[in-house]
Amino acid sequence: MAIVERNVTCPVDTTLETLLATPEGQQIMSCLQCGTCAGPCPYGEHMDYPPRQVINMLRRGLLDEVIASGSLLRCVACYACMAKCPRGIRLTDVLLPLVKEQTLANLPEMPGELQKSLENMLRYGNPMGESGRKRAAWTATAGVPVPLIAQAGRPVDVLWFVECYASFYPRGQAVSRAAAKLFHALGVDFAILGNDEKCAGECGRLTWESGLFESLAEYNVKVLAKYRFHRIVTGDSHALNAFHRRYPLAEHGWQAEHTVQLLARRLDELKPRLTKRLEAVVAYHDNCCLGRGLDCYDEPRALLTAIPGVKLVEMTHNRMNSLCCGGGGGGMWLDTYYKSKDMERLSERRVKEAVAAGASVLAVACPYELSRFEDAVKTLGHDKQMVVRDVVELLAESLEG
Amino acid sequence: MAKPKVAFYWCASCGGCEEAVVDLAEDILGVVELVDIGFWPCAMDFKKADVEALPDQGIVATLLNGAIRTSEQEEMARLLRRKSQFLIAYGSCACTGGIPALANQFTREALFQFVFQDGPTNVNEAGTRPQPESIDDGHALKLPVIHEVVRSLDQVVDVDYYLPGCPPTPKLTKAAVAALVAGNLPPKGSTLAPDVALCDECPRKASKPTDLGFVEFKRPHQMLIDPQTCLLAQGIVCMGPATRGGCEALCIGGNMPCTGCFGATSRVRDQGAKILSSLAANVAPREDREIAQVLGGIPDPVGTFYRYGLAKSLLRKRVPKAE
Amino acid sequence: MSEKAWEPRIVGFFCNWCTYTAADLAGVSRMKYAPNVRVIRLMCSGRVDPQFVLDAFARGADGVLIGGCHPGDCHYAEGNYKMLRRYHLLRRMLGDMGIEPERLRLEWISAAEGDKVKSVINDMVAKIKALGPLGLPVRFQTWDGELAADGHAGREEVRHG
Amino acid sequence: MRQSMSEPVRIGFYICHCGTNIAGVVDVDRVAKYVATLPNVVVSRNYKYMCSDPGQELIQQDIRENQLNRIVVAACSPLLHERTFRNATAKAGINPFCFQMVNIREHDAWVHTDKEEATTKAIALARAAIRRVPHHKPLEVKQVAVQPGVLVVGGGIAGIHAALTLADGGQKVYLVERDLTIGGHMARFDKTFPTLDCAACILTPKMSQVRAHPNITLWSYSEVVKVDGYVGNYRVTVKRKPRYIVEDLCTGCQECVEACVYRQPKFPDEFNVGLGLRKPVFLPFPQAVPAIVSIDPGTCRVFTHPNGCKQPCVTACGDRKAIDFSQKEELVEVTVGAVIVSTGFQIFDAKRVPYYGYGVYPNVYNALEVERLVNASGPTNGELVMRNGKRPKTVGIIHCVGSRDENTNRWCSRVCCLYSLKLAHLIKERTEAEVWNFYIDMRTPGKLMEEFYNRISGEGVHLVRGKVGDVYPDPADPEGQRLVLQAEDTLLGRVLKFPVDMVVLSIGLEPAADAQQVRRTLNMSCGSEGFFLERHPKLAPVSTCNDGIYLAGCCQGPKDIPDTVAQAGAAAAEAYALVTRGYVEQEPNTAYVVEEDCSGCKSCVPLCPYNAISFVEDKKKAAINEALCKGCGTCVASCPSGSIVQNLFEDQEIFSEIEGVLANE
Repeated sequence: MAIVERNVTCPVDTTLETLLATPEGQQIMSCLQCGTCAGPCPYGEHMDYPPRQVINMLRRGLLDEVIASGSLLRCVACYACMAKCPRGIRLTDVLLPLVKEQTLANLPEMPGELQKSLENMLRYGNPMGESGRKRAAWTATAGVPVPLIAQAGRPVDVLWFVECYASFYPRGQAVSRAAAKLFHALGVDFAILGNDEKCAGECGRLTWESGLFESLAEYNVKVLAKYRFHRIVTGDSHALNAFHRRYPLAEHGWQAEHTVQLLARRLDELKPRLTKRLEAVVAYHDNCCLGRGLDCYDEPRALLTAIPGVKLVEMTHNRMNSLCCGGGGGGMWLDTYYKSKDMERLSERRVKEAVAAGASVLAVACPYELSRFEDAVKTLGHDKQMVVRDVVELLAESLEG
Repeated sequence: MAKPKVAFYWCASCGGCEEAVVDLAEDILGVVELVDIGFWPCAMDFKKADVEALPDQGIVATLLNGAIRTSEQEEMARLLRRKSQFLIAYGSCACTGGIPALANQFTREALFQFVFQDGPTNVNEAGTRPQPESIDDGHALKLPVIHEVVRSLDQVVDVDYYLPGCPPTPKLTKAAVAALVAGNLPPKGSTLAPDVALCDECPRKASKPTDLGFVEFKRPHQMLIDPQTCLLAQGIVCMGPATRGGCEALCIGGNMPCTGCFGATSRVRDQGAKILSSLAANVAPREDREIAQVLGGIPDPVGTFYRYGLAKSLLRKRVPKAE
Repeated sequence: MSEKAWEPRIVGFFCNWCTYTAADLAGVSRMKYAPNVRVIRLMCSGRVDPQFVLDAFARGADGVLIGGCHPGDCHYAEGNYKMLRRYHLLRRMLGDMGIEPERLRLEWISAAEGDKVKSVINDMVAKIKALGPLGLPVRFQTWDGELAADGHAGREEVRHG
Repeated sequence: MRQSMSEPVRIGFYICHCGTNIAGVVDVDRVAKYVATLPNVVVSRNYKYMCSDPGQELIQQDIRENQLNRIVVAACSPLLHERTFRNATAKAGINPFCFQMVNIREHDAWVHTDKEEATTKAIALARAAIRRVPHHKPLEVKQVAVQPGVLVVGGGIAGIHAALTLADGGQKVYLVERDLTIGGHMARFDKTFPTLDCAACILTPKMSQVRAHPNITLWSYSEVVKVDGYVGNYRVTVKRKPRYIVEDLCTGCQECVEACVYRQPKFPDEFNVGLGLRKPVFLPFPQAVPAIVSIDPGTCRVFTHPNGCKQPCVTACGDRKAIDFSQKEELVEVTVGAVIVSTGFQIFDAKRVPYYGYGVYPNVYNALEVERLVNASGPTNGELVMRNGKRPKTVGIIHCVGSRDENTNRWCSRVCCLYSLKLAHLIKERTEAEVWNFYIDMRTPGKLMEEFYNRISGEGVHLVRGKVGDVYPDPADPEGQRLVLQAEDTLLGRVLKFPVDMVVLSIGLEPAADAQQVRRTLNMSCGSEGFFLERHPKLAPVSTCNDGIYLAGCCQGPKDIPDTVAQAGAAAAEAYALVTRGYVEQEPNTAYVVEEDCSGCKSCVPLCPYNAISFVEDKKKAAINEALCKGCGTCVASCPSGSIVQNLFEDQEIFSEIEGVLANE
């Protein structure tokens, strides 16, 4: 059960009015109203209009009611509905973001945090509002050289798209340093865009602000097209998801993959060098974009079990049935809003499952989750018994020397 | 009463057919006794004007060999057609295009480019090409125009009978002349050779297995050929099954495969397609890769299957690349 | 003929048991596809004589589509394999004769695959459109323009293969 | 030209409107007018329904009045009505093979929308036929004898019913069953909807009749490995797998079972879908047919243990000497006139829907397991207890598991809604539990089925319209046994959580694992979902594209027991009609070698899959045995000197068609 079709084919200027005329829209007409989408929706019980009803309201021309209800602000773009849909309806890819965009446009006042991050992304190319000129600053403390592609002056194998959280946010930077260390250990020929890089815009396109996404994507494609490389690699699952679904990869002959996919392909070389025992019970959290979005479940697990001393356990919801951390679809900047509606934080729900599974480490492969889960671990008072680590960090830690 | 007139003429051919007539040896005297040779430029001094002077149908039969690839050959073919009661396509080139028709795999321009310029023995810095009309030292010179397409005789004029072979055997030639003289001819358009494929008279027929299943094709220079066994059984492409008999299996007798000069039987429209169908169907493997590997042993299907018949094949000539 | 834009003409040779039946199924299912293929029914793809393919091209086909049962599923055990082998050599030969090999297509379409009839035909029509007309009859006519027009009366009797 | 008919060709052309099916898209009048201008055409007409009696009479009248000797009808597919029109022409006195059909419905009107293009295509196809028919020659239909005897493959309720029907009619029947006993899935069911009568009570008497019937040879634990020949003459090879028991000597006393070194049953019991245990030597279930034991080499110590076994079973069997550890696989051959395929289905593997927790949470069951759990002869003697030994107080039944879903199987399995209601009733009856049925659409068509639905819903079963989206352990249950079903009640528009003790997954039916193998062995076709394809869904629902092979039961598609039995009866009737008629008519599309043309090159000989071509040594030519030729034409296409001719598909006929479809007129 996988979302096989990744590339979104309906035109970028598709609106709710024109949607039903697209191939994705025709699938919507075939919805059998079974409600399978609502069952796994993490905030389904808080929606006046769960996904099934959104579809039917669209078919009856009653979407204004859905938009006015604000239901779709609760969608965290986790693909849970889409992965299980028996008709293959592209809910998360197409329908829900369009409704959400209209919902936001019709709000009397946008939630503050979201408003701010939107402005930041527009002005600075990252949601935190950091200066674009500091994007590559982390490389100074990387411990290994991190070449800039503009300075390499030659084609490279891997263009590493570092993305915002892994560039600016301290925990993210730690993951970046770990990744750089692993790339060096494996002799990966890589380079980064450095300060020329801007946010890939995933949350925009796939969740709520298509105009912003278009401009960011256009910018990044233009920058990328200046250089020659074999593949784009990123540790940010959201960026990767945007690449696969809406960036013109095929047109440029680009491939894109996640850091864990690259490392897993070279596990034979990596494994003998993972010598330091970690003695940890690890639960891996399948993030939505990499798991349900791109059907990558085995690679991170293969990497984790290659680390000596690691015992892998599974949480109740795993693989395609995984639970979202709550950060997708703009959820990253809606925590205050959710709290005001008395909704449980999804990251806390997830951390409870990890604790119940007996994990001492909650392993992740998406930069949003480090902050969200670490926060939840503290709030729930589990910080004595469990830590949150990126898969890449654990691998780097186990690396010899 | 005057003896009936016959004519011999050659167009695009190697001269082998003329030799075949001479090969009738003393039998040719018998022929001469029965007929007058009215035109035979290869052997006797006749001029075109001599033919033009004859009344229409003044020649009983013309045996014309060679394919038609120039305006001159076309003109002569038309003239002889007009002057002859029976026009006989003599030899593979006249019947089906023959070796000259292999030129139909190329454009005329490509051939000129090679023959007059790119060929390794050429020195032609000025890039001179034959001109149909030119002035040299005040004299106007004319050369025949070379056609884009090489044709069999019947693609230019109406033909009464076909006598195939590269060259036709003396036996068939004699039989044809005898039938002509006796007025004992088959229906118009007939080929004056058996309508059964060569295997029928092949001395190696008995050695052919009933379970061919090709696993490899070889070319004659790649192996020592057993002189007793069916060539197909040895993996050598032999056109015998798709070619008219009547040649007495001369090539097989020389331990070489049939290359198809007698052309297809009357029931077949395209000799190459038919032998292709038979050989390919009998290839042993079932998987794409292995099938391609076995059939790779036939590197030049056009040259192999249409060695004498490209002009008369269904496709006639290679389609040039779009400009 | 109307003045409409050029449309490819494709001759289909469909085996009775699988591909012809699949085309019937496409019809019963009211699938819509390009009208460029003219189907000739044969009992088995093994009956497809390469002469038919060449004759179709020579008479003006821009493409030839052969449909048979899937390997292993032939109603006559292995007629489709015979065709597969011919197809290999025939495509190569067509290439040597300047005819794009894509103009000849062999597809395995089972009796249940009405949708495959549709997709294969649509795809082939699109591909042939991209290649443009083959137009052998017109070429033959153009080539024969180099012959002297005079003299020979029985011109239509002249045989071209 | 060989055998050309001397009289001048006079063609009658008829184009059918098929109501608006054809005429709505194709300009039939224009086609008819165009065809009238073609050479040899004497009559060209269009008519509303050519296949109707007046339509056929129209042709016959024209034949008589206009001395027509060739008929072309442009209408539907020849696979549908060629025979109709051949008969019609024959009745008017001309040879039925001087007829040609043009398919302008399935291949034209139904698949195109542009009238101009569809009409142009119809004209081209009609022209091809008009050019083709002058080459048609009168041919004779051949009759081939049909052997007596029918093979029935698969001994579920479909195969049992078909076999008994035929045997009662006096036909010899060979019934082949892949398992140790006949009975199939039905033998495992408890009650059957909608009447709630006991499955065993209605099935086991029929199983006994099979055992006792003098006309039935039952080969259980056997498989059909090869089928050669053709309609009326199928040579079948059956593999009899070793069960290490001599069938004729075993009395079914089960003393060996008693004596086995394994004192207690230890191994998962296949008949009880792994919910019960058996010994290495066992009887599948008490009413098994044949009622003999079997030894499982996978668990018997004689096979698994390096030191072997003391074999107390052999001692217990004593003079009966029914145990034979050296038994080998055996091949038997039989010739039959017809074959009925009733190989059944397999249940959908619920693990393929990972979020329902089947195989993860012990309290999640599939429906077949529950059938065994509520069955009085099941592993719990009909007591509905879960793996943890407890009786459920709340049960959730999820419909459509693996069905109607692009991620798994697209089709509706037809029986699940009804068996889910049945199970809801049985569970309530046995445990008084609260039962929640989660459905997408409640599908209960058929006689007495809606009444059954009404009855069950009146019994207090909760029916929730909405499919469960998530199943997980209830965090509120300290023992972690209870499961939460999270689903949207779509009629409320609200996502709700339903805590239950037990989950039942109503899995759909899918093609049996060996369906593809069976299909190849018998040269049948499959639909895209893998069920065997009937020749026509309405007009030939139990026939296949391979003459003399018929379908019954769920191998053709999911269906309930009444429909299965009805279909089995129909298949038996078809087979019976064929075998008792004693002959079949063969399409005269065979090939022949023209002896004077053949060079004896032998290229064709190995190409024939039926060994119909031989090289005749004294003539040094090839010859085709017409009785063996099936008319594929492969040899014709491959004859390098054009010396083989296929009736109905002569080279000249096909060249004419090519000419016709491509002509620019």
